[in-house]
Amino acid sequence: MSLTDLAQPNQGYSYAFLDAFAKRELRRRILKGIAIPGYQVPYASRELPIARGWGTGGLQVTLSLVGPDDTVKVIDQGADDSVNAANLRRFITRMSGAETTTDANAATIIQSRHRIPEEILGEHHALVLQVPNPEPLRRVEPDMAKARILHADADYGQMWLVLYEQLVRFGRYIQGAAYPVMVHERFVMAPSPIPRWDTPALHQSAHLTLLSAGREKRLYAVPPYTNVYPLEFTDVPFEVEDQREWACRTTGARNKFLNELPMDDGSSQFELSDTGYMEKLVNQQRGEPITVGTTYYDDEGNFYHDGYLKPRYNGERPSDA
Amino acid sequence: MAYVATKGGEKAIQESEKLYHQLKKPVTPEFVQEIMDTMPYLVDRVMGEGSLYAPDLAALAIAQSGGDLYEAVLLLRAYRSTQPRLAYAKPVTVDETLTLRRISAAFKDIPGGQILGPSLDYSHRILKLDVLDGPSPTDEEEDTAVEPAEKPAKPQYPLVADWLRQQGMMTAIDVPEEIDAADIPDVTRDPVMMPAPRAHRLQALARADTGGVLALGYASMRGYGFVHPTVNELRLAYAEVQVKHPVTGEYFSAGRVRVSQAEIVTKGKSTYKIGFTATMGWNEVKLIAGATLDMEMSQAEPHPALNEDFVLYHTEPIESSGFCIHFKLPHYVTFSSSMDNMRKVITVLYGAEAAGKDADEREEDAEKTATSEIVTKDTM
Amino acid sequence: MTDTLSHDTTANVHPTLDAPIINRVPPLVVARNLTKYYGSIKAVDGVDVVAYPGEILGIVGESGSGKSTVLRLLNLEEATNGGVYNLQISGLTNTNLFELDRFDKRDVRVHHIGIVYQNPHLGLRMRYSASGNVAERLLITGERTFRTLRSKSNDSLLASEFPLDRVDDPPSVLSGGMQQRVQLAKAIALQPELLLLDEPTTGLDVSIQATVLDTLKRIQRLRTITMILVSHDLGVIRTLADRVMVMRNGRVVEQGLTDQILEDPQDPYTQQLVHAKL
Amino acid sequence: MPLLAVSDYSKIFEIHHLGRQIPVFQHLTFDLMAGQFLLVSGPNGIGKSTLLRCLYRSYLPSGGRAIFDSSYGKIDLARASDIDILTLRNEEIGFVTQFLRPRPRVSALELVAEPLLGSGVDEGEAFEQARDLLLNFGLKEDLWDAYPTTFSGGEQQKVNLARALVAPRRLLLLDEPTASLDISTRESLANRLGELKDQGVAMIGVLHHPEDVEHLIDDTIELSSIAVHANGVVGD
Amino acid sequence: MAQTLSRSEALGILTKAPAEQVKNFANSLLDEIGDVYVEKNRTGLVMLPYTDSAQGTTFHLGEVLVAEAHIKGLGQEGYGMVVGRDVVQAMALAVIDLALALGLRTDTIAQLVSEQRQQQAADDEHLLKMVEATRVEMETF
Amino acid sequence: MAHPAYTQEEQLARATFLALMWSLSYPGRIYELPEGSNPLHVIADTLLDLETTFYTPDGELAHYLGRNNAREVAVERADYQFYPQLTNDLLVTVQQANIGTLLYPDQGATLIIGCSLDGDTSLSLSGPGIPPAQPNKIRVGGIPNAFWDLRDNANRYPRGWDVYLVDESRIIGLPRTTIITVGGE
Repeated sequence: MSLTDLAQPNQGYSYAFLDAFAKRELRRRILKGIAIPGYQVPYASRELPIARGWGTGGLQVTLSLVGPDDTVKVIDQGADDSVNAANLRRFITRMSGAETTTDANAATIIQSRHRIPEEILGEHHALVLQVPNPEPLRRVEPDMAKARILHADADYGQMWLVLYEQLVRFGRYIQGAAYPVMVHERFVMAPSPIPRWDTPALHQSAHLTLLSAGREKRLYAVPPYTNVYPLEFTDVPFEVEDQREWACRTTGARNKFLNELPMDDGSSQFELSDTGYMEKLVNQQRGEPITVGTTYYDDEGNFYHDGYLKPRYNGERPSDA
Repeated sequence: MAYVATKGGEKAIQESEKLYHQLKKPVTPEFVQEIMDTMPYLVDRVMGEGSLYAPDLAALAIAQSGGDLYEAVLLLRAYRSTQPRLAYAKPVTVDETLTLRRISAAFKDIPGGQILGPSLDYSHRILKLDVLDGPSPTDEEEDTAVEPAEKPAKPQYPLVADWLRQQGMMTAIDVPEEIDAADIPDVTRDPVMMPAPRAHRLQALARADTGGVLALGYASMRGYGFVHPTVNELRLAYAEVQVKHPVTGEYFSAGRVRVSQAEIVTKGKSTYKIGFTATMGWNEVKLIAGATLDMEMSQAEPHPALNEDFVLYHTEPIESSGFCIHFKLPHYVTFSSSMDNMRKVITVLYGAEAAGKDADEREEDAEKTATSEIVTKDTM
Repeated sequence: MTDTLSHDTTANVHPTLDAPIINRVPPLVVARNLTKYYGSIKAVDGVDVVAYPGEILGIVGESGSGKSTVLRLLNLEEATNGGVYNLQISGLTNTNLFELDRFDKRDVRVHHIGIVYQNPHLGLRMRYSASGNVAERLLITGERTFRTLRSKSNDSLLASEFPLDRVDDPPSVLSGGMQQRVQLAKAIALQPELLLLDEPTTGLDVSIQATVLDTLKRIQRLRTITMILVSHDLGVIRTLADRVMVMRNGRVVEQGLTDQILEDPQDPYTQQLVHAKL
Repeated sequence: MPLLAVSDYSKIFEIHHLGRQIPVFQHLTFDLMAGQFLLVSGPNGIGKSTLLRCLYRSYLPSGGRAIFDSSYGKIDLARASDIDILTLRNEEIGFVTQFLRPRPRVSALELVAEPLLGSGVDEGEAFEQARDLLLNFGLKEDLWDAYPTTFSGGEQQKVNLARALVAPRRLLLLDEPTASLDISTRESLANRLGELKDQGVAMIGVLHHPEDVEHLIDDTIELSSIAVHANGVVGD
Repeated sequence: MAQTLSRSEALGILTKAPAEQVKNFANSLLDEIGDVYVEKNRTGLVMLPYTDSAQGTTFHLGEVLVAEAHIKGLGQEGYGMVVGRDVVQAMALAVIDLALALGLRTDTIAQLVSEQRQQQAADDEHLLKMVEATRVEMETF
Repeated sequence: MAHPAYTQEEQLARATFLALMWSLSYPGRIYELPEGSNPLHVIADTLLDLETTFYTPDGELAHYLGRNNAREVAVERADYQFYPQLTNDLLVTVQQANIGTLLYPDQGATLIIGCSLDGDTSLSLSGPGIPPAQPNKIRVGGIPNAFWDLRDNANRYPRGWDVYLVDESRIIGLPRTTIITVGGE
């Protein structure tokens, strides 16, 4: 027997990359996040083989949930084929052996950057949103320690003031994506930079939403069936993006979130942002036996919740009473 | 055939990576060894910021990333995440290290003497073109070997700070308590909360981005701070990694690592204040800038460059570089969301006919009403 | 003036007068034994402050006398090192406000106390609109209707005699006098019982100063707000205050009716102060 | 029962930086009934104004009592709390001086109406009374809405008198109010004071032209030179 | 000399000795030890705490990549850890440590350690002589 | 390329975690912990390590929990508290459990309580995770009714306790957001 017989080559990676220690910590934090909807739980974010800011937060949450029995969908800007989504998907499957899909309804875990799928997610779906900046108060209070005190005091006067100023200056709310929301009547939350179109989908949803910021080391959650309201004045309603005039050039779909594609001649064309949904629509239109799920917005743009957050289009500029 | 949404992402990724490698020479073991031997300061910087002492892996990371240091540091950090933590070494105290360089700017001479050690500080910054061109006939033969002294230097030196303390010029140090290494606050395990425990601060500085620390440290030296920093003592040394033998319980050295530290002093009200930074590897710029920041970061209402929260968050190399390059990722959903607002705002404020025209005029107008503060950052 | 005038400040505070017999209304503000240290320095050293509903109480003293610290303590924005602070406001009458938690302190501050600082940067968000600055107070209390915010903040600005055609300008582009009016509008937006004024006109041109003082006087009369005014300027004190406390080195050396303090000061330090300024 | 019973009243100024005590008057005793006019006389610098100011509490008396029969009951003006004095000044005791302290951007009418507004009279009523009184003192109507900061001394003094006499008082302290008045205004003042006296207002006056109100004077107290050092530095 | 050599002393010297030499030596011990059970042989991290000389705070300077081996043989345990990622070197150290625990070939081991100690001392001395050459000479009278 | 080994340990931990996560997400619904294992043990193995503290009145269990290098501390400091049986006597103990701070409400304790999920006490639940139109009802036994008042008094949202009820391999999660009314039919 020689030394080299005895010596053992390095063991491989842990299942799902993260070691047991890291997973336990993340899991503990996820549970606290669910228990306190919208509250940012600090955690010891690990360095992963992808750059910070490229979804390491979402990835860590996904890796602590995922098993070989899961089916994972990864999207970026709604697209499964985005390079970043492809890269993350490749890493997740390589580390976990999970199946992948582009069909939101077929997925058990959906990791997403900037979008919620058009089709309504059901119970026991886990939607993992990548978050660049978890602190909705960042613009009004860049110091995290002070922002935490504002959350502790539920002191959101400055957030409202920003909205007030927007109305004064522009006659409308001009927050684009990441529209701040009030969760369970207590914490103001940054819903990750989803378009306003997707904001209502967080309200009283059947699915679980987990949000995680790897660089900023905070994770938080919106449990199923939880109140999530955009910040809005009673007389100036929150509005989703106005795409009423637009239709998808591939499927003809309307009242779904569409990308605007600039054309050489200065005009625009439009296409569904949710490529998984587009794939199903196209295949259905080709006569394949496909069941397309119910979407958050119907073809007339009405939101599925009765009485909740119907899309309210461009009102008039609130005049000074 | 069914329409499939996933078109070319994965393929493109693979080819892109291949192209990257194809446009530079392949990495060989010899080349990695060469980097290790010829560029110890580069290796040290990557190890320090990567927070992992492994010269061969650091050299590999440099080679593999084509010398992109942020990429190299990320490679090292990510590798670190895969390795279990086996033990805590015995804390290193500087007076037990094997010191090679030790200077003080506060005094002409100090107990133990000024030892320059290996340094380019006092040499002329002249490119040695003959390395490329071959020696010119007029060049004198330079003797490049060190002429050793008769007797060896002492490996260890007293602390200049201790002399100041004896003089009553500096507050006495708290005798370090016997602390279980597992109880030392650890930024890789606990999220940093502000105000940070001092152990968090020093650890964060030890792994901070050299350029970032320098920029902020320089800001405070140049005039945004309140002090003139004086280098009390600067040391480059070897430290033994002393680990506990699991059977006998005795400590033994598992090898040597390069470490360095600096102390900065400045005049306080009635004593001298002192700032400190240490790092793995030898990196003098980072030490002096870091020690200045350490000294100044606890001001009550500091300039951002001296605000602990500001400094520690913005000098983290992986987070700052990662966030910076993430803006390469597509942002078209958020952009379109903001464009929706922009169109409406233009219509509301300037009338429907203004859309698409007079952008410059509108912008000037907006500047006048100081609206820039209000426009939200929503395109992350 | 020389050091030979130094004296025992405790001896000469105020000649003992009778307790009020006409005024049966209890004082709005009763703060006893206010104490504040900065390190080993006693910034405020056992000061009592009593202010009756609707009156303007002046606190005068040179810089470093502790007068502004007293105001910050009364605004609950600084931790105290001792003392009891009561406001005669239903639900709070028997509460030592210093003992409230941060949350409740903020609540008291928002609903019952307004403050105007010498430095508008302390009291205003310089790049938000003037009306937004006022509206913030209303927002904190949960007002969520834009039109109401708009009209209420305009009302308050109007009461502060702020020109309504400038309500959407940010304070950063307003003059010093206008900035103080915005502060004032913000301070009175929620009809506080107590208004604290910290050198509200210091640094303004004399003519502007007079108009701001006039506005304050009018607000005091129309809204019966109790005011506590800190100033080193005896002219300002004379114009506004009904009663005055004179502070030095963290203590009150003398207090009395404003005209009495200015015309017949009893304490050597006050005599020195008044004669120096007259 | 006297409206004001002053007994053993003294005032001594203490100037700390000079280390001097300056007695002005000592052991002064007198009564004043409602509707009575008391003239204080004596040579210049003897401390006539000082007495008025002590009663008004602009000066702190050094000893003695000044029992005032207020509508709230008897109260010693020498020892009453500051806040009580403020109430009495607002409601019962008026002080009429030589000079107006005009405030910028406040009109004559507003200045005169202010004491009424302060005691809760509604705006219409207050301005009505203010107008009457300004008319009475002969201030030209086109000046009513102007700012007295720009007025001549005589015009200012008309505003001053109107302001001092507009609100009902039980006791008026008159400190040389006629000093800078023309004859006709002095007459108006005398008339007004006469009216007030008829309404039962008690008055103590230090007057430059006592002859103007001779018919109103019920009694005189003569301050004699008891204060050796009194030489005009203090008091007047 | 042999009987005074502690296991930690031996490891402390041999971790810094040329890896090939230590491996060859350990190989030569293996036959005498016989069956060896490998409990752990892996790379991993050692956190290196450092004491701040300014205020006395002990903090983590960073992690050091090490290789370790934990083995059992003839009822005793052997352990080796060395800076770097050479698991074979760590194994060699563990084998030598085990031999010391068993009292096997202690003289030869002591001999090796002694040679290495001298070599290292000589290397350090040479280094320090060069360092001494960089001392700034101050005039003293 | 094959993925790294899905070890027995990880399978157990993940299955337990998913039961904890979904039970907390849908309060009142019953989820299954991995069968054949001591439920309190698998929960401990899933959550505890040297970074956590625990309390349990059960000496034998304490010994097991310590295996994970978790630190046993007094009840008021313990992150995770295991009550195989919550007797009346223990109410004064559990009452001291930490509810976290306003700055860090996540420091509120997690209580894992053994009980029967087919008991006589009926609890009506509402709050996040429960569709407003269908308030949930559960039946528990083996827990003093006074505990629910205790919880109600202790919770100061966002501060409060998160509770798991464990009956053999069945588990119900009751986050601090769940409003619980005792009684009903």
